[in-house]
Amino acid sequence: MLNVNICGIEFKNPLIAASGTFGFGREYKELFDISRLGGISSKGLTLNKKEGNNGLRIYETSSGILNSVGLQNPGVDGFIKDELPFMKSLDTVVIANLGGGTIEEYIKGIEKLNDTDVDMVELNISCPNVKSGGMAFGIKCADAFDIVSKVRDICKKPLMVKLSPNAEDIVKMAITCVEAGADVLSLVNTFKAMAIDIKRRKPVFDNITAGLSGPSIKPIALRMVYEVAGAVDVPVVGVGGIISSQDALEFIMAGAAAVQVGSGNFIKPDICIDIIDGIEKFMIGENIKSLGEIRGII
Amino acid sequence: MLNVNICGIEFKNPLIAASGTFGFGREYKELFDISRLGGISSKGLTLNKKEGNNGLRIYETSSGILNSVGLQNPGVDGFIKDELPFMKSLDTVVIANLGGGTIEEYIKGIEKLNDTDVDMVELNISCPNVKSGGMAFGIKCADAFDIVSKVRDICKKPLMVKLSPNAEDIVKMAITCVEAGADVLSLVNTFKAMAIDIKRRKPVFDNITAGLSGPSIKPIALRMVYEVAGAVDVPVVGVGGIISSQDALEFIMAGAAAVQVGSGNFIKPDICIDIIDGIEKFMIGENIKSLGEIRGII
Amino acid sequence: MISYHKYSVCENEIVSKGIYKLSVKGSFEGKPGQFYMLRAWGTEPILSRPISIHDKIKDKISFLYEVKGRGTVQFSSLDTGDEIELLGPLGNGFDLSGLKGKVALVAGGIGVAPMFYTAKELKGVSLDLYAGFRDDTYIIEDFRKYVDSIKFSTDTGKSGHKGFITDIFDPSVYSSVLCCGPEIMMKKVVEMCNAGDVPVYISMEKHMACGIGACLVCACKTREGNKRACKDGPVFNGKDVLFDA
Amino acid sequence: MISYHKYSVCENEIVSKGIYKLSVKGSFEGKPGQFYMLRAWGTEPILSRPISIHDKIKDKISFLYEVKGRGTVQFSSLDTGDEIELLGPLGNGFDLSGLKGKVALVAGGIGVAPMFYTAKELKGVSLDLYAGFRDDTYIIEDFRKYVDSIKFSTDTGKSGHKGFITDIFDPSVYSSVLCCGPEIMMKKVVEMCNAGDVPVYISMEKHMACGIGACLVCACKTREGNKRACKDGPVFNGKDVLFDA
Ligand SMILES: Cc1cc2nc3c(=O)[nH]c(=O)nc-3n(C[C@H](O)[C@H](O)[C@H](O)COP(=O)(O)OP(=O)(O)OC[C@H]3O[C@@H](n4cnc5c(N)ncnc54)[C@H](O)[C@@H]3O)c2cc1C
Ligand SMILES: Cc1cc2nc3c(=O)[nH]c(=O)nc-3n(C[C@H](O)[C@H](O)[C@H](O)COP(=O)(O)OP(=O)(O)OC[C@H]3O[C@@H](n4cnc5c(N)ncnc54)[C@H](O)[C@@H]3O)c2cc1C
Ligand SMILES: Cc1cc2nc3c(=O)[nH]c(=O)nc-3n(C[C@H](O)[C@H](O)[C@H](O)COP(=O)(O)O)c2cc1C
Ligand SMILES: Cc1cc2nc3c(=O)[nH]c(=O)nc-3n(C[C@H](O)[C@H](O)[C@H](O)COP(=O)(O)O)c2cc1C
Ligand code: FES
Ligand code: FES
Repeated sequence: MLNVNICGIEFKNPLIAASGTFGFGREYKELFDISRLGGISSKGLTLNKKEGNNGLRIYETSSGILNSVGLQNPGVDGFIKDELPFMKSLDTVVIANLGGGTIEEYIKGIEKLNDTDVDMVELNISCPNVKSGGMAFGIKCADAFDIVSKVRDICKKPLMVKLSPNAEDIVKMAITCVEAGADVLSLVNTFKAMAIDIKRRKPVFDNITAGLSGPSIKPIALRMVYEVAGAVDVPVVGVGGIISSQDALEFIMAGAAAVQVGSGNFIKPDICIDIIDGIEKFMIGENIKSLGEIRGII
Repeated sequence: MLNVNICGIEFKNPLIAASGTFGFGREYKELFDISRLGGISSKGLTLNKKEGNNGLRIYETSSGILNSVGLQNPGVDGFIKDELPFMKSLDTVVIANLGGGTIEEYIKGIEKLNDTDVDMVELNISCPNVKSGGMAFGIKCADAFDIVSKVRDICKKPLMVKLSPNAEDIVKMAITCVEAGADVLSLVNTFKAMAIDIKRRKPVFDNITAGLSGPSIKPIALRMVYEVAGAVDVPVVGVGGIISSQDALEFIMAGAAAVQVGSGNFIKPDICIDIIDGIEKFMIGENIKSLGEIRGII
Repeated sequence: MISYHKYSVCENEIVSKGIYKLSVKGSFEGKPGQFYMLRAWGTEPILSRPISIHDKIKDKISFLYEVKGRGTVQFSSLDTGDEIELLGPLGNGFDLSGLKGKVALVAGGIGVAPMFYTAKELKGVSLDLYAGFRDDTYIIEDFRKYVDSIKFSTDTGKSGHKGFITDIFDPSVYSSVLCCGPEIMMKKVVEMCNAGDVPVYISMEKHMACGIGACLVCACKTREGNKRACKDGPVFNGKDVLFDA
Repeated sequence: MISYHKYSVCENEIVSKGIYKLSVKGSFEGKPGQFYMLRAWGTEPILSRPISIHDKIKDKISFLYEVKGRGTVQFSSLDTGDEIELLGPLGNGFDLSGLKGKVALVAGGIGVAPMFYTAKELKGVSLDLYAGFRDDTYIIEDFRKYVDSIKFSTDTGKSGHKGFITDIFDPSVYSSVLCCGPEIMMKKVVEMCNAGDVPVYISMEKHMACGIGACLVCACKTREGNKRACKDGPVFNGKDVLFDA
């Protein structure tokens, strides 16, 4: 009843743990049965191991959190060797989230992932493009087209492209990514935001800006998902501030095929289970047999 | 100590009541001495009287509110006749916030305001441009340049242009508006966002989307103000989620000459006074003699 | 004069399932049909909640409220001595000055809340209370000493007439009708009164933000254009209101 | 095994100005230097707060905390019977197994919290407590039966040595040092221990989100790269840590 099929891959339910908040699942497995999840998106990977950013990495705002982890990760090889076997031992869809600073890095990362049993690749195009002065790949359509089409050319896995809410025009960006070959879109990544420590008279983060996530961004993320789902023919995965079944259902009614939960995992480690159960309860109460009946219904 | 001068106009302090949340001040005057405010920006005016939107107009989100008032207002003539004399009787800077659906409407509105003793005009370019298919004037730089330069040509008042956070590139938009003749920039207006009533399976608002304001947007608004203040030479007025002196000081340290408080007025009708007092207390505690010492200090 | 202050709760008792009566000590202004914006939290949720004056005696004001969402849930958890912020009195209230002859108070559910203070203050007329409830009735016995008759209904038939209160209400015998309840019920009452040309005044519930008339989020459509429910209302002449439903 | 459950507070008492001791009934796991993520609110603030095990007896666990910001303010307002969520035990804790000879516990301010359970569990060694405070001292008398000596300081000179605890601490006489306190103080202690080649273990305080090792927001810089304070720590070998300050 809760299952969804996204480009041929069967998810037992529409709940996916969002990249960067769930590691590779290992730690959460000690707390609950993570095989109950529809899928897990890995911590954002880069071709080579990264140590991430210096200074404070997390800061709370009203109904939100700012993070500046800076893609600390073991690199694609480390992932394949040390994390993937564990993830594949679970009964859930395994998504490798990939970032990078240059197109070559992305390409090499994809080549390595091609030869694994990863179920799907999620391309994080919010990373600063080191060659174009640090502006993220996901801001301008032309940059996004370039990277997505090159990745698509060689990627043997279903390709989910994760959009940045900082894109100049989210709908055009979505259309562009689909034209470039994206099989699925996920949105949104974090909003560029900041906080200032007025006592120290300095930005809270060494990098000055950081990424905003959590319930505070939900109304904007929902609007973007609604607009994008109406503009493209590929499945759309909704992300941004989802912490309850009500939230998840709003995204589904806005047109999302599935949803991801990020910051919510920090509120309650097994919040995804509560959300899955809540969706099921709603469906029973409203006599809905399949999510298809309400997807995009508004 | 708290005073600021913005294009020749003296504000006794940097606190301005934001457009649309404070009416024309009349109602708040019954509750506290509104002449203690640095300024008041009027309810958004249009050339002709408007009845505004149908259906629900306000909805709460996590640390935010969505509104869909739709510029209900008495029209510029009604304002000049019935509201301006009252506002001018106060000892505070009077700002007329002007919107419109066509350039002609804006121009005619400005012509009428030119002949009054309004202190400053705030141009709201977040209004949907009826001639270009409903996309707001404030999304694309070319549209904004067009309207701001035409208004600048005839406007005899200091011109503050209020930017939309939905602009494709907020920094370019700011630079464009300054090039087009803006004397001051204020930002941000509300974020395009939405909510869904899952029981009714319908958007909460008749218009589907609505404008998000309140503490939830603060980290993004602050980032935008910081980026804009660093990119233009004109004064910048910070708006978005300010509900405490800590918030206001963050905007000032990010480079804002003054700040506006919108949704905060709903939390506590005299919240602006608390903020003014809080800033003063901070300055005394930190031995700051003038706001210039900390403006843009980060 | 509208005032905005912190008070401490002096009583907050459950009077029926999901219905509470909250009292605050102090000397308050306000006439029947006026309301206060209540707040018992910091910054979240952002908006205060509009609640009608249920009763007011020399040194105490009372509110009768139904637990609906997160605001009223928080009210229901208040204990004696806890802080509550009150902004008011707000709105126009019922104009009782011109009423004479036979007057009907027609209430649906929690719409009975403002009717109590109204009944108490309405003098020199003959007064009947009509009150419709879902299942349990509440506080109607308190009206005894202020009204000539009490008629009531329940949707479930638990007590009183089984069905809608409009089933047993005949406006034709009244010189004026005051009404508060769900919009759909008020619409019906207005239609009935209009048919018999009986003046009817209704209290409209619109979502509010400022509560004082500044923000225009509480627009009520009337024949004369949008009116502010918080300032021009909440009481409107039934003949003027254009119902959404 | 890490567990995540709701409990009810059995005690929450003030032990000194701004310092509270909160106890929860239940059978808990955890060794000295490990911590729990505590939460006593719904969804706002989003993050739970990491607090060390202060004491643990058969059917009860205690936390000693200082009121700092909005999370700890909320903890301080908890009454007996109120709900609290606990996720833990988390982190590595102090490795007490290899310790012998003379051991020093060096605490700065609220860093004394984990030291109590440490002192209690640390057997077969000769143990001295060094504790530095700002103005008032707290709970140090509780250590009497578990340590051989207690030395303490206050910045203000209100009691004990006036100045820093590091003024009166000489690592050279110890075979190991366990330390918890402000980063600047731990840095100093590590430098002193390194100079005398004395093994030193420190408990690092990093802001945390998941608390279990998944999100990488709690990175602690070490000679072997970034480590997760919540999982690989919070206790690190003082020689490995690269201090920010
Ligand atoms: C003038 C006036 C007088 C009222 N008098 C009473 C009274 O005496 N007793 C009583 O129980 N209720 C009264 N109400 C309704 C009461 O305001 C709502 O039930 C209450 O605001 C619901 O808040 P919540 O947080 O529990 O619900 P939620 O649904 O969580 O509220 C979400 C938002 O919607 C608003 N809202 C929801 N329902 C209503 C409603 N029916 N009317 C206005 N705003 C609403 C809330 O104020 C809040 O901003 C009155 C409403 C108005 C406008
Ligand atoms: C492993 C570990 C064990 C701890 N043990 C104790 C203890 O036993 N007793 C005690 O009083 N304190 C302890 N702390 C510090 C305690 O976690 C913070 O004082 C507390 O989180 C502050 O929360 P707040 O909401 O009151 O402050 P705020 O400043 O409002 O907190 C804002 C955010 O910053 C985080 N934060 C602020 N200060 C710290 C800090 N020093 N360390 C980590 N995160 C911080 C908060 O968790 C929250 O996410 C420990 C910290 C860690 C990492
Ligand atoms: C601590 C943290 C780390 C994150 N790391 C990544 C990442 O590595 N790759 C990525 O695509 N998104 C990352 N994100 C973004 C989330 O996957 C998600 O898109 C975003 O947080 C919005 O969802 P939420 O509001 O549910 O958290 C991270 C978010 C957080 C809070
Ligand atoms: C109910 C409401 C009505 C508003 N009306 C207007 C308006 O007429 N013109 C305008 O420029 N901005 C309007 N705004 C936007 C505010 O002036 C402000 O830019 C925005 O709310 C962000 O600030 P805040 O987070 O402090 O509310 C309105 C906001 C609200 C909440
Ligand atoms: S609630 Fe603001 S005008 Fe009525
Ligand atoms: S807090 Fe998440 S890894 Fe340490």
